[in-house]
Amino acid sequence: MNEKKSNCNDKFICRIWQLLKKPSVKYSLGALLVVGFISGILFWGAFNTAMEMTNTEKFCISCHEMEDTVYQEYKETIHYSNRTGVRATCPDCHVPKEWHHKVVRKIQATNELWHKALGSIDTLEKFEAKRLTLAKNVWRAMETTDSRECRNCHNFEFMDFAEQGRRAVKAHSEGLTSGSTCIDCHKGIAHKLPDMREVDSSAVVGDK
Amino acid sequence: MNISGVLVHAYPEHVDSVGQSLAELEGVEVHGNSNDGKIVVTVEQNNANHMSDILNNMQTIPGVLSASMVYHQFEE
Amino acid sequence: MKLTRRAFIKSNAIAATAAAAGITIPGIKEAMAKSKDIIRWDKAPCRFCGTGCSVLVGTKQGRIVATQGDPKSPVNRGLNCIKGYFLSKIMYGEDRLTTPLLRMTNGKYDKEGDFTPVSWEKAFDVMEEKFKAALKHDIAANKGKKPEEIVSTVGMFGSGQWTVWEGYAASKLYKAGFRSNNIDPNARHCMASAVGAFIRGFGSDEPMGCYDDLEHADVFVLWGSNMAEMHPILWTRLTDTRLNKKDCEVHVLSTFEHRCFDLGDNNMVFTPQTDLAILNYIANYIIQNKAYDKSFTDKHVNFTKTPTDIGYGLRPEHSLQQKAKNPNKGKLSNISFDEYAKSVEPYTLEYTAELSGVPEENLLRLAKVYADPKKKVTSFWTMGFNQHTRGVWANGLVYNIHLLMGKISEPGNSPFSLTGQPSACGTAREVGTFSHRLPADYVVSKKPHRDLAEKIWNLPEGTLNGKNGYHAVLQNRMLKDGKLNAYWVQCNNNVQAAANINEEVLPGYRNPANFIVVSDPYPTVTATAADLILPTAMWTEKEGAYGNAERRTQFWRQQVNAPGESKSDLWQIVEFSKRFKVEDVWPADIIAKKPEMKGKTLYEILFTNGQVDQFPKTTIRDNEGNIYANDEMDDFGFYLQKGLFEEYRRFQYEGPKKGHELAAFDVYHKNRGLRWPVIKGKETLWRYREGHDPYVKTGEKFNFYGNKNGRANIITAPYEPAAESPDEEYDLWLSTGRVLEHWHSGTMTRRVPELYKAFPDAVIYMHPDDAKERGLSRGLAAKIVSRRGEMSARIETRGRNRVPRGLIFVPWFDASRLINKVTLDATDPLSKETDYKKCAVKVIKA
Amino acid sequence: MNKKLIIMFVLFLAAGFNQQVIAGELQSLRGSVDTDKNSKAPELKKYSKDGEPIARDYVQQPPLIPHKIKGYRVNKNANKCLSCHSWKNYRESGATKISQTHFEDREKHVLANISARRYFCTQCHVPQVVSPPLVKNNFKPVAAITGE
Repeated sequence: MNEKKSNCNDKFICRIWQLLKKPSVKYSLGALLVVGFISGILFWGAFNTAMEMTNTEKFCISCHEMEDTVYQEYKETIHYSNRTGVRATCPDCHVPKEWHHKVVRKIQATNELWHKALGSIDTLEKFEAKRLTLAKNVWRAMETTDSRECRNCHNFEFMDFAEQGRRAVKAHSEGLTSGSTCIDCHKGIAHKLPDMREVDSSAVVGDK
Repeated sequence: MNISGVLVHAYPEHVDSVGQSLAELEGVEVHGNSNDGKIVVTVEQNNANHMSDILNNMQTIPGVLSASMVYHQFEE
Repeated sequence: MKLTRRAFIKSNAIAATAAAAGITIPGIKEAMAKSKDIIRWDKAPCRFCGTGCSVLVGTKQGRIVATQGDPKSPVNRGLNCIKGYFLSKIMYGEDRLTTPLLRMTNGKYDKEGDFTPVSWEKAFDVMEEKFKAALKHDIAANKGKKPEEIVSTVGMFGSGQWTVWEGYAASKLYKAGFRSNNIDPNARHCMASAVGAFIRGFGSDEPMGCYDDLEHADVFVLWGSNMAEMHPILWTRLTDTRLNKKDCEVHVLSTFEHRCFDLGDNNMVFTPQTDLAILNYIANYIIQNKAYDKSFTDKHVNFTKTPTDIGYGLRPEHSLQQKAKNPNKGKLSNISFDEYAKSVEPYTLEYTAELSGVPEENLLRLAKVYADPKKKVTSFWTMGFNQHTRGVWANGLVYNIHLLMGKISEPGNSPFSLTGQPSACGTAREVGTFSHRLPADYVVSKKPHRDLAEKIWNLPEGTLNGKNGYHAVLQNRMLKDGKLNAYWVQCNNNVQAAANINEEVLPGYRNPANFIVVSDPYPTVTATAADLILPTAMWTEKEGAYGNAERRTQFWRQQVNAPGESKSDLWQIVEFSKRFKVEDVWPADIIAKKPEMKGKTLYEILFTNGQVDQFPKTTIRDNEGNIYANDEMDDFGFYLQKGLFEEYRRFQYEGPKKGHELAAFDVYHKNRGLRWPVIKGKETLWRYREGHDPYVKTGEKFNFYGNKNGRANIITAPYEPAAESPDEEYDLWLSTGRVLEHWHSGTMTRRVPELYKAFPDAVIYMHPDDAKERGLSRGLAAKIVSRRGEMSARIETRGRNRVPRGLIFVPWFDASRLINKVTLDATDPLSKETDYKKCAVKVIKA
Repeated sequence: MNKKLIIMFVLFLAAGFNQQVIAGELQSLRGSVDTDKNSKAPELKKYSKDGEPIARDYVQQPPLIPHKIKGYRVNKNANKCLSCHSWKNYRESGATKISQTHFEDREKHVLANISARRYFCTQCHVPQVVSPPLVKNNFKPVAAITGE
């Protein structure tokens, strides 16, 4: 019985693999299934709780790079304080709701942790210098997903044009047909715009 | 009724002679000129093609460099 | 000649062709002028701020129908701000006053009576009676006193919005006529500190630079000056340079974030009063790094110091005043460069950053720019420095920096003290309508200066009162104490503008011992607190002249007539002078020195004295041949404005002080103003600089000829705390000021519907966290309370001004929200200018 | 027709006249609240959210902004107004076009984009709250005078 072990010549991984392959001797299949099932639930619960904890405004602004810059700007906008008190916080716009997109975004977020470690934007000047590239990343993501995060709450289809202003009705009713997406017009809705020379040269005057 | 304002540019030294010959044209009136040879003229005609004839005649007057219509009001 | 339609079209054809040819045909003008759409356009300086934009006023059948920017003016080149574009509507408020109103009960004057319409005759009768009573008392009280000890119980509060000749006539009526120096302009509230620093530093008032610096400078530094709203056209020129010039930088320092921060490259919010420390730090930085221009300071600068711990201009019995070691002392004493260097040594980067709350890197970046000899730096400041309990010091400290670096009096290098009002310079300062001044920088306290004035005004020797009169804040206190009894307010709304209304201002106006006259076109808070209101002509309802912040004097002609029985301030002053004989105003010994004056009225002595009435009536035309009215010329029978102006100019030519010369009267009607001194018809752009200022000889390069030694004074002064800082109970700083859409107390602009609806009511700009801590939030009603009074308004946390924690900002244009009930009447002890930018308040739920 | 005119004239006369007769309670912009009393905070006034372009009284008057501009930032990085009103964007957005005068700089050169001196729009253009004027203004535009 025990010769089987010998051909692992003590390689650790190999011994683990042998252990896992060995059919259980002491425990019943039912016990293993129940324990496996429960630990799976626990693991899944913990995993999601952890992920949801990183999906809150408090977590996002725990980095001073975020709190001293974009959060201050956001606090002056309609998504922070408005007539009805319905708020959209960082994750509502920057993290997709659907699980698989969310996980993809979470994995991308490790890059942000990496830059936090590097301190790429740990002063106001550094942030200002990077503002355009950061903004472009977000805009590109929104353009490719037809502003999916905006449409979590705002959707052309459910807009009551009778309640909207003159300009909004014109833009949104045309928006339905011309295929433009929210971010095309609503750049800078939550944070100060970067240098817009490249995006729309007519919206800025003079050189840098 | 056709009224148009025409700017006639003549050699400065010929301004007076050009002025006279312009005034002789039918329906043409000279109103003033600058010392560098620009003459302000109005032309009153009752139909449009007469207007273009008058304009061409102006070009042919000796001493005239150019005649360009600046203002034209026509009503049939 | 009836203009047929055909002729009309023909004249259009001619005009179009002539325009294309670039020539004008006289004949056409008459033909065109008759057509019904033609508006008569004529130039006039804007009625509002010190920038001095020129506007074109469009009139039609005796009414103003439009205004636009004047493309020919070098100041604004065709641009105006929102207020300028609505100048056409300021005269047409429905509640415009059209007859004198006197408080009466059953037909007799009564201090507590209701306002009743009376004739000008009756109004002047009552005024004459009240003024003569006070003057009679003064003559008796001053018996045997030397000119330097004369006291007077008559007073006037004038304005930096007076025209040049109105200020001059008022100054003559009071100083020469009534022998009273209790005449002060509301420019005391705006420019007195700047004047103090100019006289102490350069021996001559008014900036040495001009607006051209806006196009020449590499770096702009704004010290507590919200130019985007307070000098909008200068801001457009600054923006033009910043957005088009390579490496141009804008540094903005303020006690709260405002619209200039949108263009700022180095924005700094500092704790109130710590600007004194920041300024000293920059000087320290320049000295430590040996960046100063030694050749300049050796040849052109004199180092001095000023007494410290000088109090806060409060009433003598106030505890702060008792504690001051050298109250109101300002005598300069010379020091060496090393002593000066030592005096700024304590202001290190760490100390200044900690005291002011501004991060070190921002301060360092600012100091580096000043210290870089290659960078041309222009500093701008207004009320942030002037309305400051150490305003004269603050102005001086910024001159110190520019003088250390030799960055002064040349294109782009310019310490520029901006002016608040349209003619604080032209009228209040140059004509000297301050309680201590005479025209052209002369002062009442110096005998030779009084002699010059007495010579020019042809007065008996010793007529002029040699004792400084009551300044703005003191006037209110003297009214309250009953020491000032006959008081005339012209062209300002001081009950709304003066600090501490409840304790000082209102009690004075309503003191039964006093008779208050207010000249105003509209019923203001000041008018309703008075006893007699005189309906007054406005802006282009009279011929006028203003002097703006860059020493540019601009004239305008009368465009339309004033409504009802309204009369100009000038008419009121000159007409009222007819009511007094010399015996009513001067003691016998003075009259004895010029017996020929016996029995004569002040009108004859001050106004028909052969000089003021030397120019006969004439028809006033512009170069298109349009004819203009002049009510004063019709009423008095001579060209009063021209006579006053030409007599006033004698002060600039016949005294020892050079460098203030104005051009002749007629010149100014033909152009868009000239920057004085105007020598041989040529204006001066940069003063004290060879090649620009004719008083600087070749080879001298600089000559600060305002001072005898030709040197400018660097005056060291330390940081000293504010008069009233936040404590546990009153835990917030209060700063007050203006907004773009309204001028001063809103009397004119809030009567223009578009301007009212642009910014209807004053709000409390507050930090959202400060609001949350007090159970308040944006839009809720709140009450501001100080030791002196309270005011209610709505909270704004996301408006154009973003205030830091611990400070609130409230504009004072709203008559229904009198923030000056809350402010403290502390002043700069040297300039006597009130500090409206700092007092301690608390904010609670309304 | 002229009967109506006469009535109008009498009313006008009365309005003008009684302004003076009841001068007893001459009112400043504080209205009925005396200067020494403290007035309450004013009613909240809202900027018109999205109205029609507002008529002007004379050609040279800068057009008023008929819509809210809260949160519309103008700074070195971007001018939000231009994102709709610029020469490139105004057709697509249906916004009022910027007038030709804005394309000239101080020296009268005509530029491709607006001149830098015109960059901060809110110095001449302002939004309006929905509220009656504080005081009636009797300004008359040209047309009113010449009876067109």
